[in-house]
Amino acid sequence: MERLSRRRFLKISAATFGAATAAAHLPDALRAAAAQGEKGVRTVATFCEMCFWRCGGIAHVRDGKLWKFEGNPKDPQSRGRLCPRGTGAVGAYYARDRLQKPLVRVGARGKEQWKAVTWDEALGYVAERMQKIKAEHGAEAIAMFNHGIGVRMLQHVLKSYGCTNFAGPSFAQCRGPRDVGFRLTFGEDVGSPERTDIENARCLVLIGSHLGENMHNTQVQEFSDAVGAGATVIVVDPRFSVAASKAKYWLPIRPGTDLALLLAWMHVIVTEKLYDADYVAQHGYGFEQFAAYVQAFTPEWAYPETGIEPELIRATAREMAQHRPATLIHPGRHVNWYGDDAQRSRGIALLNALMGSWGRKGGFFTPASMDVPDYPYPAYPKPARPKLDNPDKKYPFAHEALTTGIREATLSGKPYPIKGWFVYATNLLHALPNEAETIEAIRKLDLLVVVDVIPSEIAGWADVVLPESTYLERHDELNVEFFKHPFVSIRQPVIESPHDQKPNWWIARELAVRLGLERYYPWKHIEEYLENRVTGAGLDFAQLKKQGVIRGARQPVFFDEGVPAEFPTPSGKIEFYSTQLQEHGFDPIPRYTPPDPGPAGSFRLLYGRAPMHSFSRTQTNPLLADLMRENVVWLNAVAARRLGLKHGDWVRLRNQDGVLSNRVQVKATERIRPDCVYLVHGFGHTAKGLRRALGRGASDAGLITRYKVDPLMGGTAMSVNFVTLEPADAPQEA
Amino acid sequence: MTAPLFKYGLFGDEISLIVAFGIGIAFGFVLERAGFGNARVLAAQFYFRDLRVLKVMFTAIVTAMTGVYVLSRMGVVDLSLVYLTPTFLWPQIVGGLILGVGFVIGGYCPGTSCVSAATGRIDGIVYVLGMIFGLIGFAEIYPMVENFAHSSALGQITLSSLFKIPYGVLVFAVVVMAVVAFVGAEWAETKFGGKKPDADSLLAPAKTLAPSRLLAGGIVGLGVIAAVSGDPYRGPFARVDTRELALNAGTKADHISVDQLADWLVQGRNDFLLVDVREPAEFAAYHIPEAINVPLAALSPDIADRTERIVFYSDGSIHSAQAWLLLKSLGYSNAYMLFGGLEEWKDSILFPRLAADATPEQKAAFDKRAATAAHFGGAAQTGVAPATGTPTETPKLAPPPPPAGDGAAPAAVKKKKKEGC
Amino acid sequence: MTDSTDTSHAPRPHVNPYWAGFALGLVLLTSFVVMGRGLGASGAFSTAVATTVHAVAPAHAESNAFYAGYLGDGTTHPMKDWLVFEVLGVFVGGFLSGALANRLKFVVEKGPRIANGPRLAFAFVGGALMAIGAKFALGCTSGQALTGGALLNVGSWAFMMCVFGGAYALAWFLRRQWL
Amino acid sequence: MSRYGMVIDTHRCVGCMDCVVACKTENHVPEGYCRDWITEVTRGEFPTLRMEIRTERCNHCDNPPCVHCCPTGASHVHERGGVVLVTKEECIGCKACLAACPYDARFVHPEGYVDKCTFCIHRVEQGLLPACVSVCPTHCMHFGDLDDPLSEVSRLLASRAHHALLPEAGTKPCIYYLT
Amino acid sequence: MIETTIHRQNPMIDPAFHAWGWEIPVYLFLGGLVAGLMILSGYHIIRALWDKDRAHGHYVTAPILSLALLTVGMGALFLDLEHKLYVWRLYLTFEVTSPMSWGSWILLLVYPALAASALLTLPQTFPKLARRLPFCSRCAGALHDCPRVVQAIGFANMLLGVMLGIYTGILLSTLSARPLWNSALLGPLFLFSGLSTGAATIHLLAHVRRPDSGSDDFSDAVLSALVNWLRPPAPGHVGTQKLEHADNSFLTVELLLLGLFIVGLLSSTEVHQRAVELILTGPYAAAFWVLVVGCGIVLPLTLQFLQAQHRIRSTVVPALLVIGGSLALRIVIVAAGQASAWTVASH
Repeated sequence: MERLSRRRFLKISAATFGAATAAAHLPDALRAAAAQGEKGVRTVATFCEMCFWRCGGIAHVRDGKLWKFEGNPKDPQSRGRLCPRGTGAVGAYYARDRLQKPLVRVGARGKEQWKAVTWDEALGYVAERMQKIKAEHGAEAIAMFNHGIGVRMLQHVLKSYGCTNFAGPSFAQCRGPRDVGFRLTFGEDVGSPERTDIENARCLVLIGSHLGENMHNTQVQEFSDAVGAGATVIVVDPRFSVAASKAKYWLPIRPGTDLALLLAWMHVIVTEKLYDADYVAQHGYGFEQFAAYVQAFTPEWAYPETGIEPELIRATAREMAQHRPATLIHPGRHVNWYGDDAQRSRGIALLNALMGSWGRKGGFFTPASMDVPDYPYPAYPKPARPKLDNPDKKYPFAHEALTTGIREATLSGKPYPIKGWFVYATNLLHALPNEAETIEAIRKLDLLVVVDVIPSEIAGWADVVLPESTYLERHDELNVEFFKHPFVSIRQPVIESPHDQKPNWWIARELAVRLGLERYYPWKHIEEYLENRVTGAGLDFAQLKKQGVIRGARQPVFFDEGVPAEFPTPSGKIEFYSTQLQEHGFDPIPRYTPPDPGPAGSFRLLYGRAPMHSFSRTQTNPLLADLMRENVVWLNAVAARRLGLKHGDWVRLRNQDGVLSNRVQVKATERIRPDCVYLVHGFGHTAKGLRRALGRGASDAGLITRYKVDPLMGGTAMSVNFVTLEPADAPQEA
Repeated sequence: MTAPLFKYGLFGDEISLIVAFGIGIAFGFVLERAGFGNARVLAAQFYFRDLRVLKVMFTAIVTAMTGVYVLSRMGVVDLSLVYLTPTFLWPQIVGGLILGVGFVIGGYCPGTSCVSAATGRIDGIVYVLGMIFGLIGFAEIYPMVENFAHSSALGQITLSSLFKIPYGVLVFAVVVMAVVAFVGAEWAETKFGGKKPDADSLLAPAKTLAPSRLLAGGIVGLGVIAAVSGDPYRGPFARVDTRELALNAGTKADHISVDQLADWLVQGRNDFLLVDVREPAEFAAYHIPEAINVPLAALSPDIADRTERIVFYSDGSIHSAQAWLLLKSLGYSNAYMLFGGLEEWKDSILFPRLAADATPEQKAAFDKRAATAAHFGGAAQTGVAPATGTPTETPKLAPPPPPAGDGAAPAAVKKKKKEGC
Repeated sequence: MTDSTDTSHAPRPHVNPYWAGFALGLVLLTSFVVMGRGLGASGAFSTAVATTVHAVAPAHAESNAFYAGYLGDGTTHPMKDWLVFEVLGVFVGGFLSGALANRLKFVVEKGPRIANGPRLAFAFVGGALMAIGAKFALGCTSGQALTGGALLNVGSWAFMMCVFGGAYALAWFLRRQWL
Repeated sequence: MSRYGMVIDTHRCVGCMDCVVACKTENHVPEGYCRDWITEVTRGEFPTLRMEIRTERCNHCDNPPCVHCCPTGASHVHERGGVVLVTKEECIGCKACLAACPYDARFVHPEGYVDKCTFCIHRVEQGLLPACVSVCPTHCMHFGDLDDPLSEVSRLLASRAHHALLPEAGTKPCIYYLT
Repeated sequence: MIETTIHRQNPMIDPAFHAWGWEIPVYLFLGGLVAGLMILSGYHIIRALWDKDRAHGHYVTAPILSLALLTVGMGALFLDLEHKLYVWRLYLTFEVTSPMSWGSWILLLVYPALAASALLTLPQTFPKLARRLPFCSRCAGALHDCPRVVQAIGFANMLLGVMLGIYTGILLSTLSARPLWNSALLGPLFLFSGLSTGAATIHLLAHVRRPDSGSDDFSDAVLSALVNWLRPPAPGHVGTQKLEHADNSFLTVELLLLGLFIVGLLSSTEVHQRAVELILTGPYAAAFWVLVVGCGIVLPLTLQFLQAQHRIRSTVVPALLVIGGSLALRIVIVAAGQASAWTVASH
């Protein structure tokens, strides 16, 4: 009710404001004109691709020039407001460093020497090489790495061709451990967009998750709403993040000891009987064993591990319990940190289970989606050999393909050789740990095709680079998400591509034609495809095109609203004790292992995101680069003084394996623990084509030469690298 | 206050420039008074007509040398903080020769040319212009001569340490040498310059005690004292405010308890420097985590910033107290001792005990200590079983029974498309 | 209306060299005590030249190791240097002393047997040589001989001997200039 | 009289700079410049810290020193809502207003005239909110008439603790930050 | 411990405010100098009416020199403008609250006043030119025949000089965002600094002689040219002594005002204390104490005092020092003022 009254308050005041300004000064006719839009301004509704959240937006074109991109109020994800990257869409279009023409490599791999060719030549070349690989090694020898919605079209042609190895860094390098941990506990993933009901949470616990800097639009909007509504925020982070500045409790934990804290919290909640007893009794499985197990993990035990005072651990545990079930321990997103990630995520899931927040308001909702039928394609040929990323189920709980598994197979040639890579919109050299290993794998290839918008580092190693239109210039697959409100949204071109870039669907289709796979393409233009699907769902295509989004009827999303409390685990319940894990020889209840302290005198390298940048691909966007031209290395102010460094000094980072970073400025700050340093990911570009970003800031990815593999699901933990700082010369400004 | 004042932070960089201006005025004034603004006076040196240059320079050298020696022995100046230009022998020999040639050709050296230019000597002005030209030329050839300019580096070294002659003896020798040189100079002046020694000359008829003879006598006297006084480069000389010490000792403001230190270490705080003042071997055998080893004998006045929080410890209290006293007296405002030293650390932190009649609060606090002990590699010493088990081992738990009901296969996980990170 | 020959405006004699030396020694000692460093002169000119070159041709100055050494790390203005201000003081002090002793005079100091032109040419050449020598030796008569001499610095004494050596060796050839 | 102002909830703001991007696209602010910006102020020492994040811009002061010092009248107070604006055709680029503004809110546009936040008066006149306010994903910014006691901004100020920037500079700023 | 991060990189603003380079200090210096010259020459124009014998030659060049210097100063100001083609906008309006607007109108009046006094002195300064321009000579003659007009011109020069001199300081002091400038004393300070500079300049003019000729040696000729140009005037030269006295009193007042300026800021708010610390002990301290106070005021004051006492020979050095110090004062005040900010305390 509180929330409703706030809304109404806003409405009232907005109306008051309108009366004060417009009504007082403008005749009604003029106001109407203003509402209808300025003269010479054309608007197109589409959705964003600055990240995968895919917020609906409305592009404004004034006098034939792209002017601005605003949120689509009808869209449930953007709720009419975009994040800075979304708003900076215009910069993606105007960026001078875009790929302009298809390129075929002329020099050695990695030297970035190209010949510009026609699309016909480029695609002909790719098709010819693919046929050769298929003839020699089979179609499965072509693998694909991908990111973003645009991949669906390219996957279609490759699946038609007989390929089977498709992987995105989004699993093994990102949210995989979380989904596995939750799946093992609740039987279901957290999903993307997350099924977290942040806006109704009364207590929000963020463990290493830096909402606000990590700019997933709806989540940040809801986070602000929750903060505005007075929810208690508890942030566990070695760094005083933006979220920590909103928190009632900031726990500057020793990196790598989160599971000790989680166990101590659960100890307090179980021993003080603060958990939701009814919920646990009704839905829990193996709680007695769990309760007996956590007895040992007192806050006093956790204290020397985590460095967090026992009383603070107790106080925060009680605070959480006080607000349950509207206590949300956020599962996080990029959680590949220390190698115990899936088990740690399971710990988070269990803590949520104790709070009874799964399926409850202010906790986790049950997402719903619109029922949009697939396009009636002919069946794909069955691949001759199975996927090779996870041979013999080495990682038994990996439920998606592992990028690093494909990389390993490419290197070893086992179980069968991989000879071709398609890389779509992911800068693998910055995304996968240990660049050298990726480069080594690339050297084994007969064909590397990169489809991208900018000449990223991975493009520098490609045999063929295919320039894709940006999302503002193309159609794409429909966006049919599982979300609080079911909806369908459409991407459609706002403006022509400035050069010879092509949309992914066109590239895919043309490639299919050259591979003799035309029968998989009953449609000529993607609009036919989209119309087929939309009409198949009983929706009005013209309306979708006009509004950009069509919302379905709101469905129940909480247990209280009638969603059945189902848990697709082996026991059908929330598994406090996991028999699956036990069967595979893992700990049925998470076990804490102390982290490796690293070499003396070095700092653990932590990394994260900035709100205005997406990975390593927005640094060429003039609007966004203006907000953050390069990253800085966060270093505790006292540690800096000890090293004789001042705020703003230039340094290079050297990791435990001797890799030296590009120069970067020191941010000497109280906002980070003394035993770690922090970099925003995505900087330190080395690709010559990225003129705006070249040599600016340091690349954390380059320093991540070591990684620990999660034994449950094959995720690669990357916060296990240590660096020292060396003074560097300041750059000469041109 | 100990000198050099600037090095001891009496004033900052900016004020030092104003001081430089003042010293420069005095320097220029004295040079001009000495007649060094006149090239003819300077050049006369090389024809034995007028040996003012030698007299002035050597008087200045012996004055400053004995002065700084005496002040340093008195503990007013820390000579080790007075900048000593590093020696590059061959470049300096070659440079000296070139400079000497330039001196006799041009008639000035850089300092004196400034004075001569300031008093209107046109040749002095032209000389300065020539110097600027020379600098530009040198910059252009610098890449070629850079290696030579950095060759035969001996580091910051005094004649005393080079020849292994005691510093004081050397001071005395230089003083004697200077006086002999003065006498020789006066003799030369009478012979070549046709000058008659004036009343204030060392060679004048010994009617009265001329002031310059007094001066010479005084400096020779200081030289004698120096010869028997030893090395001015000695350990730091410091003063202690006893009242402040007494106050500190009274309030224990100078102590850090082992519990506090343990908390700091566990919480990963680094806003202090933990210094183990025992011998390296003892340090190697065991030390508190994060500690650095600075044996008492090696303690120097520049181990850290003077505002840095420093905690000393040794086995007991005596050595750390000595270290503390030394640093405190050197102006370290934030030096502390670990109360009870390593013994207390072992007793309370590594191997804590719980009294049999402990109150519940004490018991709760003890749990924390016991865990901390384990963290630091120790173990709680008590008959009472600690509340904590051995949680790092794999739990040996019987799996729970299969869930009640028919255990029907649950609904399949809904297939959702996932992308992105 | 030219120079007055008024006796009150006659130049005063130079002071006794021993007392001048003693005063100079005290100035040097003051510098040690207050600043922890000695006197100098040539470094100031190096800084001034480097700064000027940097203003005119920044790229050239930054690429030259010699200039770059005097330009610092860019955090403060290179002219904000101890020696620069000291030498500024030397000019002022020299002028004051000259004024008070009636020794201010636009004149070329030279021997009677040489014309102004050659004398000035010699001064120019001498200055240029002096600069090069001082840069090799890391200091001039003030910075090395005087300061280092008082601190018994090895390099300074070697330098001092060579200065006198070099000068005396060449003095005979240049006697026309001075005698 | 209406008096436009902003009330910004620092609790909600995450410093994402969406407001900056929106302003740049809406108003064609040239690359390398911004009319609004984010300031983060952290107080305390590790681990006891607090931080205020603010989105800042021209405060459209009631007592605008930039307007007082303008020699041509280019800087002026707009009739509507007391918004401080610059008429670029009248600006000579003397930069007095830059020096007069304690918030450093103004800059010289590459075309030579002084530029700054306009409260998006062109949008406000159409009944729209300023671009920054309209895009903010955290809804931390509120725009309206400070003189109208019923307006949202007035109500927020009446109900919550707040501060303005540098009120001691005497400029009477019209942007308030809720704390 | 307060950490402030401002995510803004506007040129001239960040990381520290630095909108004004060398142009403004040079303009303020030349403006002040011209103000001083106008007051002095205005005074002498009036004095000359009563006491024909006291019409000193070296004052007569001041108006023409002023015209030239002011034009150079205006040139510097013009160079500083970012929107140069719109400079005429200054004269389409008069903004009561803007010292810059006042200044531009004052300057508009200064030029005719200077031109009038230049015309008045033309026959003395450039007799040859005056002979070629009979009209000007006639006008000058006519003017000299009307003492009231001459008096008016003198008064106008003095009045406008005072206004111009004060304006150069007030221009800064009204920019309230830079606390170092928040002192009404900047106006009088710059006025007296301008007066001392003006006196020093006239002093310098008094030394200008034609080079001696007759030496056959080239270098001797060059030298004698140089030496004679800078040769000290004969002792007891009537004008220069008066100028020394005047200059000394101006310098004394300037020093007093500078002291009051500092004391005033030091006894103000913390923001102002921090601001004045910039020149007292902060990054501008060396330049302030050594160049402005030491070489620019104290040293010439001492030298001129000694000269007046006949303890040392009179030279142009004090005059040159005063001129240099006056420029240094403007440079330091403008630079340090831009570095001072209100945000120091509150952020």
